[in-house]
Amino acid sequence: MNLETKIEAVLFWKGEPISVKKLAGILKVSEKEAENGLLGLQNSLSGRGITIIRTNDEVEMRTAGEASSLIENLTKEELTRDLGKAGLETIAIILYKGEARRSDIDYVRGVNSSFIIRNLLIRGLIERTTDGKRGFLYKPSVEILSHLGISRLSDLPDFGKVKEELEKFEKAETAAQETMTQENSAPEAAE
Amino acid sequence: MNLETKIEAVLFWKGEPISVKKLAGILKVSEKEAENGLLGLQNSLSGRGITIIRTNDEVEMRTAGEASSLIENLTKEELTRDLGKAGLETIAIILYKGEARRSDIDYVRGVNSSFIIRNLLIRGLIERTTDGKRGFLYKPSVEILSHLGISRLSDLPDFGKVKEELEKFEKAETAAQETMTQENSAPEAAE
Amino acid sequence: MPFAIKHEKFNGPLEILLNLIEEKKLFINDISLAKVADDFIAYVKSLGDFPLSESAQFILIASTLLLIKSKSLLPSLELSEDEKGNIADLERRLALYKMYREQSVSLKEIFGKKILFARNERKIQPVFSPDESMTLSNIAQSMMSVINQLPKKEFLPKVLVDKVMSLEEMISNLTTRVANALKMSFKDFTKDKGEKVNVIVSFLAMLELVKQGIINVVQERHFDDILMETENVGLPKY
Repeated sequence: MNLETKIEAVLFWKGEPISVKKLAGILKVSEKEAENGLLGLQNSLSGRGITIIRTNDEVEMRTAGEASSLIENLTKEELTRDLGKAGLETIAIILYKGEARRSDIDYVRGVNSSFIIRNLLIRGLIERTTDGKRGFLYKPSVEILSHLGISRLSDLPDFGKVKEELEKFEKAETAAQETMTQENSAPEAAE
Repeated sequence: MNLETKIEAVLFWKGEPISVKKLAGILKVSEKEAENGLLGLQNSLSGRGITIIRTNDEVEMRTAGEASSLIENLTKEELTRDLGKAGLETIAIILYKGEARRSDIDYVRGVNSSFIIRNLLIRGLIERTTDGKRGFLYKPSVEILSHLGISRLSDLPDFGKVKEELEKFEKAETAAQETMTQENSAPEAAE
Repeated sequence: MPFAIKHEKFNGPLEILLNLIEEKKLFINDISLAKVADDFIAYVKSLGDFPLSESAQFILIASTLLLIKSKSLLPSLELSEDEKGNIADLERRLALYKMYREQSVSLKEIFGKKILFARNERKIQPVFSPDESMTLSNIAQSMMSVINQLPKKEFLPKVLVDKVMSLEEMISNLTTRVANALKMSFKDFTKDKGEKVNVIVSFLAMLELVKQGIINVVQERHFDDILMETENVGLPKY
């Protein structure tokens, strides 16, 4: 049984998101090998009834997008369809940045986002990890990708274009901060 | 999407045996066509990590036989891994509340708890009962109480104080909700 | 979720500013910001009561708009590097917010339309297997930490209050500077003298208005307004 097939078996059995690190551990291979196996499996599954969703660190097996209306008719689950404006904006920031702190989200939106973040966490649309002492980092979950009908972040609408613009913004911000620092280091000159 | 792929999606999603008759009904095809689709799918899956098992008139998707030792390890891993902070928090809430819905737990923890609840169920630390139409109620298992050496929930440390705090939080939430409703009922005034 | 509902209805300062600019079909720059400054401040004034922590954000942005407007009325007015930095930062934030807002509309279009479903729960046979952490004292400790992390009433962060207070000084300062610059350049207003003077006089009144808003925020800060997450208060970086 090759690695790709083993991954397929594990993901099917598991039925929930699993980190690539853990997957590698279970299969006793390196993370790099697991990544390659996943890529292979993703290829093999194209055009099939099941697919794989990947966030930056997790992976889960799901029904294919083409089957969505078929399964929707079978499921009795209540589906969330409404995110609201604040939720959509917050999700957009977390998705396109890949991960974000609350301060990043507040900065972009200009309002306190703590409650909308809490709401998205509870709904499982985002996840949080602690990152040293600086508080939480918020990340997209498998669930949000599945609700958008995409298998990976790079399938987001205008992904490349937005990423490019974000880089430009970051550069401009860094440049502005540097100007400030220079001024502060030579206060006499500024007076 | 062809019939074979549709069958694959349905069997994957279902995760338990389904009769060919029912499958045909879901896919709006004859039983004969469903049989043919199943044969096709069985062929496509040969050599893969998942397979189709037939028993009498029922059919089910499972991990391939070759993966059995791998799955055995997974099962063991699931029963032995650390439950972590999420596990402790969730069991604590269920214990102190006596019984709780998933939404209660999510709300108090501020994150989605579905995966950790499933894990606690597998580990026999909690039990699930249905409660009318509103979904599941989670309760501490008998084993966990004896493991902790308590005969009544009120033997939990600071039981009264915790109850009070939890009630205070829930009340504050309800009050906030009422205020919100009043505010929302007159949105024109705010414009 | 109650608070989400609240924030759904609540339009933040950047959003309002962006709406004003887009209504006038303008690009984001100092010229367009000077044009919408009056409308923005009028809007803030019309709002009256809203969460204090949010009104501080409004005041911060209103103050930057006042700087932009001063400069556009009196080109001779010298701005400090800090002030120029604030203006550039506001323009950047608006552009960034605009981009995300547009993207959020694209997301809305696909959200929930084509869901990729998880498989149903696998049948389980529970095996009682607690881990080592499952002790009475750990559970009690965990419960306490959950309770400590529940959203609580929280005062307006001191840093933000300080920032708003220093704005009061900035506005007073700006009032003097504008009044002086007006005297200095009075002779330049050969054409439309009366009209221009009127514009500036009403601008001075607007400065006073924002100053009053600042004072209100500072005075009322002891009233807690909304429940906030206790996560170390992520201050927007201005």
